[in-house]
Amino acid sequence: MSTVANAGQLTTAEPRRPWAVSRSKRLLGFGRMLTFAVAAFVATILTPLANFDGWAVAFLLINLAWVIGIASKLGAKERRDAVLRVVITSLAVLAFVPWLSILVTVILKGYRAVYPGYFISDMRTSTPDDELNIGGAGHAIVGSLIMVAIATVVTLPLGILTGIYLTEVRGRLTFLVRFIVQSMAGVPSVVAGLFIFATVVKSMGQYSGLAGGLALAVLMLPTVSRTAEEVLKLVPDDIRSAGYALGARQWRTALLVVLPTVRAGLSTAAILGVARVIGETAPLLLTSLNTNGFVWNPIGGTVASLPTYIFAMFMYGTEYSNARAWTGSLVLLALVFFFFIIARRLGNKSALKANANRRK
Amino acid sequence: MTQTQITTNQSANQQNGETSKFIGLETQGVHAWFGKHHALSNVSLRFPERTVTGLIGPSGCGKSTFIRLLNRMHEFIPSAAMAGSVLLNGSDIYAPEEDPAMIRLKVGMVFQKPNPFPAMTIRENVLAGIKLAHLKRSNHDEIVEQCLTRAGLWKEVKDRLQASGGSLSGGQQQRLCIARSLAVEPQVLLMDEPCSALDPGSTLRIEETIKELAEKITVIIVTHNMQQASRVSDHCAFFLTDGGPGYLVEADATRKMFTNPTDSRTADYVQGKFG
Amino acid sequence: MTIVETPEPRQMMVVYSRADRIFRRIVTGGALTSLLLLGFITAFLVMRSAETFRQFGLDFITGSEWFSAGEDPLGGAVEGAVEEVDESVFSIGPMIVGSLVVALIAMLIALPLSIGGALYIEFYAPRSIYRVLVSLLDLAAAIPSLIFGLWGIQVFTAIGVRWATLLNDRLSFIPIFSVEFENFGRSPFVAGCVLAALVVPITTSVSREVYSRTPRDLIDTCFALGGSKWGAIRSVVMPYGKSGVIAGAMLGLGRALGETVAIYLMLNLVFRYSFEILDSAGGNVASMIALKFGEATDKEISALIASGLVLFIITLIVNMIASSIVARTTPRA
Amino acid sequence: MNKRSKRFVAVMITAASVLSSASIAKAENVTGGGASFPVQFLTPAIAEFNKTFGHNLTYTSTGSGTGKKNFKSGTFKFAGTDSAVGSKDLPTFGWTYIPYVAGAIAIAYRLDELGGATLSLSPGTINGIFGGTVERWNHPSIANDIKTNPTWANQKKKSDVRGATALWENISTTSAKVTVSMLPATLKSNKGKKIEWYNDKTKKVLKSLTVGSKAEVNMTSRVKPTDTFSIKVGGKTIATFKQVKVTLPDRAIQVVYRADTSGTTNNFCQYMKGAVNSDWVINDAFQSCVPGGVTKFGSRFVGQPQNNNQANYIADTNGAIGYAEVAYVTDPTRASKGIRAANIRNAAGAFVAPTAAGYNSHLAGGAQDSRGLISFDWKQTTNKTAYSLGAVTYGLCQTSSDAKNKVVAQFFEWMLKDFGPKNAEALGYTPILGASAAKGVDLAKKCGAG
Repeated sequence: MSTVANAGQLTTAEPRRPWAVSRSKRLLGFGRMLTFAVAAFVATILTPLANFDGWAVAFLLINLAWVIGIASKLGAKERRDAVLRVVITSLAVLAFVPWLSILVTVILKGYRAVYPGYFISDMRTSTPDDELNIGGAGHAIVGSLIMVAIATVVTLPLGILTGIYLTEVRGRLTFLVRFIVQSMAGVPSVVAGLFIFATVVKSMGQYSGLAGGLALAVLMLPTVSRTAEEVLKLVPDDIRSAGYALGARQWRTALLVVLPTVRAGLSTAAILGVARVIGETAPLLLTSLNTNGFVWNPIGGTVASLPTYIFAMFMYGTEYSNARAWTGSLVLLALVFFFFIIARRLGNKSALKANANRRK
Repeated sequence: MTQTQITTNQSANQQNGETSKFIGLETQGVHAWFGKHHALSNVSLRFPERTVTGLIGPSGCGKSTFIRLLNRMHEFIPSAAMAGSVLLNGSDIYAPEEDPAMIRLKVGMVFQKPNPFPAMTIRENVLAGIKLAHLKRSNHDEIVEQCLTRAGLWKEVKDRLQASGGSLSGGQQQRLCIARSLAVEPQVLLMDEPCSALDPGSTLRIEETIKELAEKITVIIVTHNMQQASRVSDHCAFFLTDGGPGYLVEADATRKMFTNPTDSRTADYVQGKFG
Repeated sequence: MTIVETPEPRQMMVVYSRADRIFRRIVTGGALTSLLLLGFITAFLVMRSAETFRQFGLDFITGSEWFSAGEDPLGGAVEGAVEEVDESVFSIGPMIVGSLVVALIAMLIALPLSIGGALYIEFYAPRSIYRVLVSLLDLAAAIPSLIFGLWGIQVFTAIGVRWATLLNDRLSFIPIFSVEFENFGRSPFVAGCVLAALVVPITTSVSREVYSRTPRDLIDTCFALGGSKWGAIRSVVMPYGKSGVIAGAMLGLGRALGETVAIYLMLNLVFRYSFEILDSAGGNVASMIALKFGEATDKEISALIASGLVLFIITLIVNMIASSIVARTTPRA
Repeated sequence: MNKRSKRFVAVMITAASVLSSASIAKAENVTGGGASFPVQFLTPAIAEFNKTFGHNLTYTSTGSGTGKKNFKSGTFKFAGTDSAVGSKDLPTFGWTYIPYVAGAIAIAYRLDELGGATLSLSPGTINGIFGGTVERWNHPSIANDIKTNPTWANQKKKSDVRGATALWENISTTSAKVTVSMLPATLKSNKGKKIEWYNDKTKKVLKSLTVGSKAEVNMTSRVKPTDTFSIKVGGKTIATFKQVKVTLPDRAIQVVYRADTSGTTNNFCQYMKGAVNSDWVINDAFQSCVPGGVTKFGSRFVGQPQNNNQANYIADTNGAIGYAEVAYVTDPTRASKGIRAANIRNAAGAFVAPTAAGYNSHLAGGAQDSRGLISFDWKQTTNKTAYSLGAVTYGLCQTSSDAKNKVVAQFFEWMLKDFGPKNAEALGYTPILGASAAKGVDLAKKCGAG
């Protein structure tokens, strides 16, 4: 048959993307957006809308108006699709704007007081109002890390044990434990602070890094337990069965097969917990307070931390102290991001990834 | 229904290691339940030593349930129950004093989907059973080579024993799982549709491996595939269900089952008239 | 065919060896620690607030006055100043209502944004930036609330006041948009906006997660039947993800109710029931605790802990609802 | 050890040696905290003290109440408080008060329509504003205060002589006092030059002085409301004063109070009760100290947590008024936004600005008991220079013999003798001087004395 013969001759086919948007169409779209942007700018001058937020609203409204306008040429289905597209895109932009604004603000306001000494010096002999190249937040960074380390050391074993309980042991209290762990995620941070203040601080007779770390642990435990459970749940039952079928006891299977499989995932759990609590302020104001100098001893009295440092700098209320507060925020945010990126990379490396995907 | 027996023509043979003498594996009037659901009814079977027994039958007839009863994997399903007895070397593995971990050490299992331990290397995977069951072995290198060779994988992986078990192809992974089961020197190896997730090429390799294994140990394999059953097994047992619990229709030498079965349903099934 | 008597099933219990039993006991102990911890926290809150509840009873929750009589202030600089009759009154009605009002405002703003954001990321965003958006979203969820507070007071208030003014200009005929005094800076509305910014990443993250689990073949089926994106989203994605979105919203609500620092910086606390959301008068339990703690007398501390207990119970209820929704609707694998 | 880990170890060793050299042997870590009122004085004081003596003192502003409780429990080695220790917080060990610094509390406001002119308020008007009965800026009582104390405003934007400033005070409707103050460097470079009070209309020099070693000099003269006056140093004008006609706008008054409980509020309420209207209640919470409470005023009264937010809010809001420690009001950033501190009429009938001198004059009229506590006398009917609104803040220290307590003793003594007199005023506070200071030093010496 001739058609078959022709098909056979097509040995060098050009790859084509018939569904791709053409260059001219893209340019047209870009030009349209530019026009709308200018129109929105004009609108901010002529109407009560003002500033960037006003401009954004005007821009979105114009977009919407245009879509509804051209939509009259389309069928009902296309019209709905087009309007939905603009509405959803607008909502998404609005959802992302505050957080981008925060990022920009923290960087713009925070870079002022950054200098190498900021990370290694303390405020023992300098005031928040000194020139920005004097003093630093080294003590606060160290304090935060110490307290977070304490929280991790306390939480990680408990969280992992809880995770193992919920997935491997599955005792009679499984439902209750899961429920309580989820409920604990809702303990307001100030309440956790009050609790540790009344128990640990009162009984030790002093504020301390340990107390701060324990307050953070209360807040971190639910995150770690839940993530640990989620991660352990991802381990296919085959793997456990294989362990048992080799004549292994449950504890050896859990410790030697299941846990190593999710090592990366558990590290992620811990890091997510750390990222969650490293910025907590309210509980630390009640448990570890603040100090001007480096404190390495977690039971030796008040300890500075980044959040309390930021808070104190902000409350000091001068131009320079405010700049220091923002720089502290920048460092804090950088730390959170750092932990997050580590968690991400570990998560990606996770041996379970393949299994998890296969399941989908 | 008459009780079917497969009689062994070989005497119990000596096994290596500290495990007790292998006399044989047989079930007597075994039933299985999942909660209220009666899944398997009254199966009595004796497995000849150093042979391959294929368990065949349509889906849902209780083959997998049955095979999991043989090394006490059945009990991991909550609400599971059973009746009857499974005799390993003459003693009931469900007797209260029996330690399931010890049973499983003697009766190994290979699963439907290859499941090497993802966090371990190929070498560690092979040695996993020894580590997990806390066995004392000093000749690790030897065991690795021997088991991988028996599983037909040694040539392919000998240069990358430190690679992750997950880096192998599906067929290789399944052979790795077989090697892993062999390392603890089981007397019986259960295989629950070991090739159903594999391509035809890999399936062929595994089947060769199974045949070689049967020279030393007893293999029981569940399979959906008639050709596979006829290719690898020495004996066959045919299971069926009429909507109620699964039961054993007949068991005999494979050749007889495929050429001249006693029961007409067996004939229909092996000829592909239903299933 | 001989009928075989079916024997009685032999119930099977997984028998554990001694080592396994020890292992299970250790693990159970670890898990029970969380239970105990929560128990301790609750017991502590109940014990320390008993004095307050004994004295004020239900009035503590419904009343709207907070007066702490100080302990002989410096005015009388005489040795051994005279103890006066303690006239302290503690009650937090407006703070509870205020917490709910601000949290509701936050959720009303956050919910559409979250759903929009989640749908955009899952179904509209170019694949090339999908991963970036997901990472950004997760990062946003981890920004400490202190930074939201700083941003709120130094950046957002100006914008929020403009919006509030606009709303008040156009909509003051609706009671909740009317104000007694044209002063919008520390109103529940502005604070609610900042709280919304704080909650959006959390709820978006949860919603996106649920949407991403919508079975792909269902969506494809929808397209294959000639459905539009709108149709696919409306008839497959939204119903499938509804419970997840609700659960995410509840989680966000719990977070919004318990938020301390951001509200501490953003809201004017007034002990009066007020529903005029543009008026600079609102309430919030958590930030009230922080505001009053510094100079609190012993009796006042008991009252503050009682407030903590009330807040705890409220967030607990919200979280319970959230987790029961999640438990009921998690797609089974 | 690979190259990278070697470098890491090297960095750690360097860091460790830097840290250990910073903490000199015998350096004591001493933790204290409490009142937030003196923070802007204490923070630089502690930094300077740590620098000079090599110790590591820390003060955290937690509020006086928490400070006292923590002092009692021993959690804080020393504490700061703006109020006396209540019976429930009395420590069981030996301890003492130390008055170490005071500060005037300014009635701070921003009203752009005044064009930078300073408002003068009588106690009655203040009572009206903070008690909620005076609701708008053009209220007759405010207008009346201005009439009795005409507003003279400095017309010159910037002084021609760097570091020299002039302040105008009305003594009566026909006479005024001008205070010229100069920074040390300015004083040095202008030594021997003439300071002149020049009437621009009549072209006459009213008063003349020579720059000597005094940083602050006063001149008093009779003035006519219609004239314009220049203050010159060496012929260069540093300020031009003119009586301005103030038209009070019909603008709502926004009262800004401290939302958190605080000693500043407590002292403000003491002033209101003692000097203005006995209906006021002394309390740490403003809501509780206004007669009848502020709830009924809704959002017309706005609370702000902490001094700085309160001051920021006033600085950002035209028509706002509040009270705050002077340091937060005179801060250049806020001042440039238009926040001003009002003059307050004292018991002797004079309108006085919130300066260290004014508050010290008020304190001098009070009494000090054996514990060191200074009581206020609100009825100093002859003391024309007194500015009555402010707070004295006290240190609390343990008397038991202990190295840390001795450091605390050293710290307070040093502040009273050295740091306070030199720096308090520049930091916006009022140093404790004279007999009170001597008493303070005596008390400080008790710390750690055993």
